Formats: sequence, structure tokens, C-alpha cells
Amino acid sequence: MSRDRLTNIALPLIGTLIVVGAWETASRLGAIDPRVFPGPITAIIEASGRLSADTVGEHMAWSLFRVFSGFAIGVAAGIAVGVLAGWYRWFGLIARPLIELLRPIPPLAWIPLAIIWFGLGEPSKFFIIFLGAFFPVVTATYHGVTYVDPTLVRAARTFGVRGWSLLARIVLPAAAPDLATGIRIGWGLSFGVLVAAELIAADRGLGYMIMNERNTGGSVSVIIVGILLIGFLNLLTDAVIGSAIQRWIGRWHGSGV
Amino acid sequence: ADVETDTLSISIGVDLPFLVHVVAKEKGWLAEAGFTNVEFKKFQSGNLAGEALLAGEIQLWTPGNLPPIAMAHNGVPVVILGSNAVSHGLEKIVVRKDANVEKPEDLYNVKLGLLVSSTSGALLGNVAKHYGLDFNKIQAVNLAPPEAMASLANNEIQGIVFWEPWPYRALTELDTKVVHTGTMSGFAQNDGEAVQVSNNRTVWVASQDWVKNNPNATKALVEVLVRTQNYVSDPANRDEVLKIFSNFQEQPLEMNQALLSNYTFDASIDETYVEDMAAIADFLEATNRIKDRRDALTFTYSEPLAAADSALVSVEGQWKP
Amino acid sequence: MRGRLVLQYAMSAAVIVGAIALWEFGVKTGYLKAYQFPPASRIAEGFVEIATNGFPTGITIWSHILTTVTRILQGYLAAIVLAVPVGLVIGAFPLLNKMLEPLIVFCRSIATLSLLPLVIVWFGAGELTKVILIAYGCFWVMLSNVIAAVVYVDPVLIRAGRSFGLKGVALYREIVLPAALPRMFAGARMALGVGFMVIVGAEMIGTIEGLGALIMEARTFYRSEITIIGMLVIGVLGFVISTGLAALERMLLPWGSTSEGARA
Amino acid sequence: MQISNVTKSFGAAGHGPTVLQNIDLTVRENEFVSLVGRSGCGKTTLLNIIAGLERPTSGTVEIHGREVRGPGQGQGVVFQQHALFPWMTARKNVAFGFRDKSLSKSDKEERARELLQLVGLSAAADKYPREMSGGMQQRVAIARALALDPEILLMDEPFGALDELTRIELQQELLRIWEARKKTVVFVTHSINEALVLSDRVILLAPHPGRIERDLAISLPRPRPRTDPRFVALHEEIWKGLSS
Amino acid sequence: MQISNVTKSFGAAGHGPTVLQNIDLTVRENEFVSLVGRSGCGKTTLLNIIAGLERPTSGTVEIHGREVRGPGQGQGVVFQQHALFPWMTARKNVAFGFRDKSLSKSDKEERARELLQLVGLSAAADKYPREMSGGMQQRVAIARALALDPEILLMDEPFGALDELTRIELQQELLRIWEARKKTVVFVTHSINEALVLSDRVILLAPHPGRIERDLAISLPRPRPRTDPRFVALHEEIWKGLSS
Ligand SMILES: Nc1ncnc2c1ncn2[C@@H]1O[C@H](COP(=O)(O)OP(=O)(O)OP(=O)(O)O)[C@@H](O)[C@H]1O
Ligand SMILES: Nc1ncnc2c1ncn2[C@@H]1O[C@H](COP(=O)(O)OP(=O)(O)OP(=O)(O)O)[C@@H](O)[C@H]1O
Ligand SMILES: [Mg+2]
Ligand SMILES: [Mg+2]
Repeated sequence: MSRDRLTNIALPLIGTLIVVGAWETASRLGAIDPRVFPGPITAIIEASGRLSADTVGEHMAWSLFRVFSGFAIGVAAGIAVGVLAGWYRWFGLIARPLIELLRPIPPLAWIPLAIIWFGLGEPSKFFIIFLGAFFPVVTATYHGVTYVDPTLVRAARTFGVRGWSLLARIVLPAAAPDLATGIRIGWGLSFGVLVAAELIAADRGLGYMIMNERNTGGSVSVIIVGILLIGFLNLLTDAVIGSAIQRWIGRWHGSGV
Repeated sequence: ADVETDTLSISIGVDLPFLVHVVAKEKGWLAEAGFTNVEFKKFQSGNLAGEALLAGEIQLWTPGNLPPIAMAHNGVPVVILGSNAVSHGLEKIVVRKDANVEKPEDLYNVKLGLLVSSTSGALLGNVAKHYGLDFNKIQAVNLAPPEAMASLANNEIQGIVFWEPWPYRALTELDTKVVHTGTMSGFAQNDGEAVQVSNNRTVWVASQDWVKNNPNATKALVEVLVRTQNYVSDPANRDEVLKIFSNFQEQPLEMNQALLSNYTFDASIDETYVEDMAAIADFLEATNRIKDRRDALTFTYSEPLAAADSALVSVEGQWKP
Repeated sequence: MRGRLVLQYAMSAAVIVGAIALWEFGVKTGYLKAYQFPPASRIAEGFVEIATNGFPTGITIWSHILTTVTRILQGYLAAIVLAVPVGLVIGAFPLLNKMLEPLIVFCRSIATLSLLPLVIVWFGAGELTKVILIAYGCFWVMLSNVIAAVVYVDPVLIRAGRSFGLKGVALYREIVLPAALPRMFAGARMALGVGFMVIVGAEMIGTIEGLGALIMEARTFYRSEITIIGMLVIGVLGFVISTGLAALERMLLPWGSTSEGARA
Repeated sequence: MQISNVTKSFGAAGHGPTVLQNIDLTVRENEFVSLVGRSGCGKTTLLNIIAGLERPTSGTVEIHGREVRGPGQGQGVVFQQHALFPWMTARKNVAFGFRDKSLSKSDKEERARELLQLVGLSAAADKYPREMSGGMQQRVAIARALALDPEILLMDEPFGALDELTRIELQQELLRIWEARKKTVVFVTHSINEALVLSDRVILLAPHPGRIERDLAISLPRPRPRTDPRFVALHEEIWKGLSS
Repeated sequence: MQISNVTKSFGAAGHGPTVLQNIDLTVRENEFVSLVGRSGCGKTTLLNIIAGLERPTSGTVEIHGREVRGPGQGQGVVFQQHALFPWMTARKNVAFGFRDKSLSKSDKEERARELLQLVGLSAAADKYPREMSGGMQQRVAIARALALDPEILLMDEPFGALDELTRIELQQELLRIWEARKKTVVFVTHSINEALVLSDRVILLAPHPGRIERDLAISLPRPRPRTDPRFVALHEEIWKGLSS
């Protein structure tokens, strides 16, 4: 047991340290030009000289707020559409081709329409992030609802349960593991499109911080720190969501999702 | 008559055309006219500001003359209320000295960074026309200013076609020179000759709906803008307004001092205005970016300007609320 | 049964046609603004225009498509060619896998768009940068899938292989590799999806050719119908190519593929 | 219970191959009947029709003279496996079985506890299905079906997935419950032994199309040691019937 | 084959709970031995140790006096299920079993065909596993194990997932092959019947820690009708041994 824990925590840590160390050394020794690709320590020192902790904190808070809002809308819509498409065949026939057609369209491509439809405020940013969360959730929900073990549905029917009650009490909980997977992926993608969303007239947020630095020809270090921060926020919140899911369905579903 | 609204959102950028807006606000003239609640909004790109106008998030937009032309031709209900600044000299072709661009034909041998679908594209077209070059042989790379500057620095492109302050930055930061401005040649053969290849001006744009719903506010706004134009054009006020602007924007005063001469703050709706607009529309039509060619006057509203100073309107706009 | 299915298809088609007609009607009567919600007729006109004249002049939709597909394929193939061997090696050594896992997750989670400013500084604003951005996006997805494919091979199959005296490289080649193929294919399809996601960002710089550039160019000129055409073409392309990959998979893996979990 | 002339075929409007043909069968109250037959001969289909989960193409099923038109008319079903709701604990699963709206939630839980005691699972009330062995899961499934207080208990190979030892234990358990609660049971199984140990009557189904091949009354007293020569002889007879 | 004093525990450096303790067992050539025991008593672990797929914590296994240090030393293994390579047809799966490098590919395919004939599957040679029923898959698995021409055939509940009729058919088949090919067989099963029908010897394992509880020689002549009173008596005896 203790040995397992050792390998599960120590090894990833060692691996990360080695890579980060190699990166730092390479840039110190000049193997990669520190002006275009500074080492992590250099980048953080330089960036902290240009940005105060407060500013960075504000950027992070805004980004998180946006990701969470867009994600929440995406999950709600994804579950609603997924359930309806899986439950009512005619609706599935309409919705599924549309979803498959829209899925490959990159969130960035939506920006012009997002602005025309929702303006430049938060709603259009939410919309872009919504796109990141919606597709994985809708697919997972549809899959979950249509592939519910038919025996479970039958078992419930033998107790006289049908219609919406069947959907709410049997189909949805049975689809929960699929849903959880979709939600997890959706959360990751919501972060993935954050930078795109913050291209829309943002004046704070980590994505804005990166793009603003680029537009004003600022420092590579700030960009790198921005990327690292988004990555860490993503990993951290993903772990939180993972353990929430684990608490939600882990006990009866077994393995984590 | 009272203005219908005391609230105005105005998009501004970092460069000198917005001298008018900044001074009008800082001097309190906008408030005097009844606009007690004025907000300036900055956008990272011109596109965003235009989209903000469509979304009703700003009431006054002051872009170059290309975007409203493109909008009007594509059925977007915008209207031009007058010119903000004529800035033909503002756009420049800047090349690296080591690229050896001496005569117009040398432009074939370099890669030029520019936003192809902006007035810079039109300028390059005019240069080609004037010097008898084949426009299609000029290697234009579609780049936004920041990337263009980076690419110029590592010689991936050898020149840029942009408006100030980018040429200024290129000249001060890199070993470069100007080979042509919007109004004057820098080629060896006719160095210093006045050749107008730019039709660049900034204009006041509002949405038709806003103008229809706020006739008094429109008049009052134009009046304040004209009054401010007159004030900033007076050499006696030059130092004061530059200081106001540079402080407001947190920019180096000397840069703005160097650049101010490129602008003529003149609201006139006259033959030059019509010509400049037509020249840009020609470029857009030739490259198939607009269809159903329209006269600029069909989306120009000159009454408020005439009310402010009738001498400024020599050609009447055809749009009416 | 069949009759009912046909009826359902007919009904769905009718709903879609009805929605389009309603939209058209809304624009005609002025409830919807054409520049906000370009109706189908305007989109169709726009399509004819860019299919013949092109937008901007001379660059037709076909050459936009060709450019984009070429870029995606270059980046995508580069990513696959790199990710497969690297993934096979990492997957073969559990220790290495454990050590690199957080790094791979991290790199995969970085949005390619945020790399844009860095990549421009590193590789300039030319074709190479675009291909590298696409390759970056595809690579990490493919890599994690290749590793997972190897790690999650059914242990019973490995034991069966070992019971015939196979070990080491031979075991890996004869059992692990074929058993991992279906999952690797699923990964390849996912990676292609990512390639499409990245394309607009990659084409934001230094070009007016390609579907991503077309969308941005149309935006500049407020041609929302062309923006929509660009989006729809990407949608259709993505759909067609991933369907094609699925067919290829069925052909190459006749023993039954796992289309399960193939989407992100 | 009365099955009259039931025919079933799948496919468009019942035009597919006939799975069951002209099945006639009467099951008396409190009778324990087993259905035995080769895989695919239609056992599950017949059970589903009785359960009201499937409609016959023609013919009727009546329970106490009322025609079966859907599930929940006094039939409780126990499936082969995986039919517990994995997101509910044992107690919740059983409580789910009480459909009587007048019962309060705590009443239901209380009664669920009683039923779990009946199947010998008091200690596992708060376990989730995946935390229980296959045998325990089937006990919960039986308790859940009993919660409905059905007149007829329909069981589709309920012990098929269990190992032999557990299986034999559960057979004893089932007999005990059947005797205590006096239910009518229709029991599908692959195992001749199982059918012989449990039933009052064994029905042999023959395939293509599914029809009743034999109907054997088993009048041996319970418990029935497998060593009993009569048991052995019956086994032989059924085996021959199936192999033919 | 000689198993001497084998002990096995999992976990770090063998410090986990003891799964098998001091197992001593000698299996004669051509003998058919069954391992019977409750779930989790260590049957699979013991089989894996004999197969060389797991190393014992202490003790040795010898085949013909040579210590087993890994697989492929004359042991062929048939697993419970899913152990066919899904990307190979039946013939390819069987051909895979010929590890003799001197055989050409066509030789292998030829011999694979013969083995498939032996297990009665000539017609399904070009089918992929997913296109075959569970019974057919297990026949292919047996053929594949035979291809290795092993001295010892190790079978881990090979028929556990099949229905009773198919199971009985395959038991007959296995006996036929065993007699034709004269192999030593170690057979793990849950079913007392199955062990009795097949084996020369039945080994009863008891759990916690896994150890040999009984070692019964079955001297009845084959085929063994289940109705034979001696069969029935042995069944009873093993049942008691397991239930205790
Ligand atoms: N929904 C369905 N649609 C079409 N055919 C079906 C359907 N359900 C069952 N069948 C067919 O009906 C026949 C009988 O199936 P059924 O499940 O009743 O057999 P069974 O006796 O229960 O078999 P097993 O012992 O394997 O469970 C089979 O041939 C099967 O393929
Ligand atoms: N790799 C392993 N690590 C730790 N414990 C194990 C491992 N494999 C098996 N065990 C434990 O060893 C014991 C015996 O397992 P084994 O699989 O040999 O039992 P079995 O008799 O084959 O059971 P079954 O009849 O259910 O197949 C069990 O308690 C099991 O949990
Ligand atoms: Mg069945
Ligand atoms: Mg086992």
C-alpha cells in the first residue's frame, strides 16, 4: 500500500522535476535562447516584476468565473438536449445530425457570430465557453441515455414505473457515469477555449493577459506564466471535480471516472 | 432642445485621432452639452468596435473610412456624421534598410506585412497603379501589427505597410526607412515628390437606429465634436491638448508631438470626402469584397454638421432619418 | 417498423425545412436582421459567389478548402508519426509512463491559441507555424491515446500470449500491438477533431487563404453569411473526414473495432 | 394464471419468424412451474409476455381472469443479473419495490428492512450492489420483487450466473420463501437439476418455433435428494427430451 | 508433475495475506485432475503458478523433473473466456499456438486446420472470435492450447460461462480429445458434477489460506452416468467437504 502510494505520488513528481529542471538548465546554458524561451524560474521572476499578485489574482478570478458560467450553461443545455434526443426518437433525428455538423466547428470561428448575437459583454464569452462544454456533455448524455442497460428499464417497468418518472428515477441515474465522463471532458475543453473567449473585448482574465502581452509586444515570460497558470488552474479544478464526481457516483459505480 | 439621453459610450483607440474625443471629455464640453455620463471604451481590434456599435454597446465609433463602407455595402445600418481627421500622410511603407528597396520595382523582391483588407491594402494598390506595378506580384503577408513587427525584426518580412504609430516604432526600434507615405514618395527617382496614394481618414459613425431615436443628441454630439476639432486645430492650443492626450493615454509626449502633423482635424463633407470614400470603395470592389456599389453619400447624414457650421457641408448627404 | 422509421425521418426533415422557412420569413418581414441572422437564401447566394468569384477575389471556396485540408493533414500526419512510436515506448515502461503522466496531461490541456504568441516568436508567421500549431494539438491527444491503448490491453490476452512462451519484444509486437490498435484508431479520430479545432487559430496569422482565414476575413467585412458558410464547410469537412476514418478503421480492423469512446 | 393460444413473432408488424406458437398453459395458484429448454427457444420471451413487458402477437394471458396488458398487474420479476439499480443501496432497492403511494418513506424503509431479514441480508442493508457478491445481489432482487407483493413471481434464470455452491444455497432459500409466502412461481432455468429440485411442474419448450414439448408433474416430496432414484429417472427423461 | 511445498502471498515482497500455503501435489502423466473449491480459495493462483505465469513465494513446481521458471515449458493453458486474440480468425488463433520456428507458415495453417477438425470446427476456420458463440470460442481455445503440444493442459474454468447443454457437449469433447491425445490435465471448476464426470482425481481446496482439504481418487469407469449411485455418493461427499 505505502509502496503504491510512493509510486503514485513520487514518480510523477520526479518526472515533473526532471523535465522542469531540464528546461531551466537548457535555457540557463543557452541551449535555447532565454529571450524567446526563458526557463520557468526566469519566467516567473520576470513576470512577477511586471505583474502584481493582485492583478494576477484578478485575472484568475475572472477567468474562473467565465469558465464556470459558460460550463454550467453548457452542461445544463447538454444534458437537456442529450436526454431529449435519447428519449424522443424524432427529436434525436433532428438534433443529432445538427450536433455532428456543428461539433467540428472551432469555437474561434464562432466569435463573429457570438458578438453579433450576444454583444461584447460577458454573454458572448460565456457562449464560446458554453460551446466547449456543450458538445462532450450532449454526446455523453445521449450515449448514456440510449445505452442504459435495458434490463434496468425492464426491471423498473415491472414495478409500474414509466414515462418521465422512468426517465428521472432510472434512466438518468443509470446514465450518470457517462454523464460524469462528459462533464469531466467538458470542463477541460471549457478551459481550452478560455483564451478564445477572452479575445472578445475582455479587459481582464488570463486569456486577455496573454493576448494583451502579445499585442503590446510585451514579455515572453508573462505569456509563459499565463499559460502555466491556466494549466495549473485546469489541473487543480479538474482534480476537485474528479473527487466530487467520485463522491457522487464513486460508491456505487466503483472506479473513478 | 434637450438631449434625449445623458449617456454616451464612445470607442476610442490609443492613437491621435482620438485627441478630439479625449479633449472633449477632459474639458467638460461633453458634459456641458448634456452628456453627463460618458464612458470611453477601448477595443483590441477595429472589428470589435464595429461589432460593439452593431450590438448597441457604443454610440459613436471613429474608425478609418474602410469599415463603414464595407458595412454599408453589406446591409448593416450605419451612418456617417462627418470626418474626424484627414490623415493621408499617416500610412507609410517602411522597409528594412538591408532590403535595398530603392525603386518601385524593388517592391517585388520583398515581403510586405500588412492587413490586406484595410486601407493599407488600398494604399498598396494605389502605389502599384501609380508606378505601373503589377499588384498581384507584390508579396503581401496578412499580418496584424504586433506580429508584423516581430516578423520584420527577424527578417521574415522586409517591410510593413501600416499607419502610425507602428511606422514610428519601426523607425525608432529597427534599422528601417520609409519608402513611401500616403502623400509623398521616398523612392530615389522622385524622392520628396507629392504623390497621394492614401485615402485614409477617420470618420464619425453611428447606428441609424440611434440617430433616428436621438435627433437632438446627435446634433449636440456633432456640435461638441466640431467645437473640439476647432480647438485642437488652433496652434495656440497645441501643447495643451497634446499634454491632455498623452497624460490620458500614458504615452510619451514626444511621440505624439512628432506625429500630430500627420492629422488634419476637419469635419467637412465635401468633394475630397466623396473622392476618398470612392477610392476605398473602388479597391474593395476590385477585390470582390463588396457588391452592389453605392455612393458614400447614401449613408452620410450631413444635417447635424450643417447645423453646427454650415460652411462645413459643401456636398449634402443623402441619408435622412 | 420500416414505415414508421421513414415517417420519423420525414417528420424530422419537415421540422428542419420548416425552421429554415420560418427564418427566411422572419428576415423578409423584418423581425430578424439579415446581417445578424443571414437567411438560407442569402447563404446560398454567398456560396455561389465564393464558389465562382471567390472571396477575396480569386480565392474560391475550393482553394480555401484545399489549403486548410493540406495544412491539417500535414500537422496531423506529423503528429501521428511522432506520437505512435513515442507512445509505444512510454506505454511499454510503466515507470516512464508514471513519471511523464502529469506532464502529458499538462501539455494536452494547454490551449493551442495561447501558444500562438510564443510560436510566432519561435517559428515566425509562415506555414511552418500553422503546421506546428496543428501538430501540437493533435500530438498530445494521440500520445495519451497510444499510451492508454498499450497500458489497457486486456491482461488476459497478455497472459495467453505469455502462456505460449512469448515475452519481451515479441510479446509486445505480437500481442500488445494488435490488441492496442482499436484504441489507437479511436485516438487518431480524436486527434483529427483537435486538428479541426485548431485550424482557425492557426490561420489567424499571416494568411488570407484557408477556411479559418476566410472566416476572419468575412468578419472584417461584416459578411456574416460568408462566416457561416466557412463554419458549415468546416463542420461538413470534419464530419466527412471522421466518417471516412471510421470506415477505414472497419476496413483495417475487420475483427471488430471499438468506435466506443472515440469522441472528445 | 391462464395462457391461451399465445403466438409471438418479432419484426415488422409481427411478420418476422415465429418465436412462440400457440402456447396454452394454465398455472394454478401457489404452483411452482419451471420452464426448461435450449437457448433461444423462447423462454425469456414467454416470461416477458406474462410479465406484460412484451405484447403477444395473438392470444392472451390472464391473471385471475384479468387480461395482462402491461407490467405491474400483480407480476413480480427477478432477472438473471444486473437488474438491481446500482445507485441504490440494498435497502433502497427493496424500498423501490413498494409502489403503494400511501406508504410513507420511512414505512417503506421499515418494510424493506423486514424483507431483507427474510432473505437473510439484514447486515448488508446499506451496501451498494457492487459491494455485494452475486448471491447477495440475487437475494436483494428477490426481496425487491416480493415488496410488490405480487401474485405471481416470474424468475428468468435467476441463479444462472452463480457458482454451484451459492446456487444450491439460494435454491433452498427460494423454496423456504415460496413456502412461507405462498406465491405462484414461474421459473426459467437451463439446469435440469434446478428445475427438478424446485418445481411442482416442469415445462419443456422446444424451439423453432417455441412450443410446449412436454409438461411433467413432479410429485416427489421436498426436500428432494439428488440421489433419489425417481429424481435420477426424471432427470434422464428430461435430458432425453432436450437432446432430441 | 510435482508441486512441492508451494506458498504464495501477494503484496509487497510477498508480505500480503497468504493465498496458498504449503501445497504439495503430484500429478501423474496422463492423469486428469480437477481442482474444486469455493470462490477465492486460490484455484486460479495455483494454476497460474503451474503455468509459470506467477512465481510462488516459496516452494517449487517441477515438470518431468525440470523446475518451472516461466511459461512455455510444456504447459498449455485454456482460460475461462475472452482469451482468444480478437484480431485473428479461428485458424490464425490456432496457428499461433505452433511456436516451433522450423514450421513454415503454410505448415502451421495446415496443422491448425487439422486441430480445428479435431474440435469439430472446420467450418468456422475463417471466423473472428466475435462471430462465434461462447462454446465455439472455447473449442478454438482448446485447439490453440493443443497446438503447443503441451505435456500438461491447464484449464481454468473453461466451461464456466457456457449454458448447461453446451457445457455437457464440451465435456464429452474434452474427454474424447484427452483420450485421443493422452495429455496430463489440471482442470479448475466450480461444478462438482463437472469434476466428477471428467477426472481421475478431484482435489478439494479450502480457503484462508488456500490448502488441500481432500484428495479423492475417482475410479469409476467412463462414461459416467450421473445416475450411477457411486457417482451420486461421491457428489454428496464432495458437497459436504465444501460446505463444511
Ligand atoms: N427483440 C427481439 N427481436 C427479434 N428477435 C428476438 C427478440 N428477442 C428475442 N428474439 C429471438 O427470439 C428467440 C427466443 O429468444 P429468447 O430470449 O426468448 O430465448 P431463451 O429461450 O430465453 O434463450 P436463452 O436461454 O439463451 O436465454 C431467439 O431466436 C431470439 O433471437
Ligand atoms: N494479483 C493479486 N494481488 C492480490 N491478491 C490477489 C491477486 N490475485 C488473486 N488475489 C487474491 O488471492 C485469492 C485467491 O484468488 P484466486 O483468483 O486464485 O481464487 P479462485 O479460487 O480462482 O477464485 P474464483 O473461483 O473466484 O476464480 C483471492 O482472495 C484474491 O483476492
Ligand atoms: Mg433467456
Ligand atoms: Mg479463478
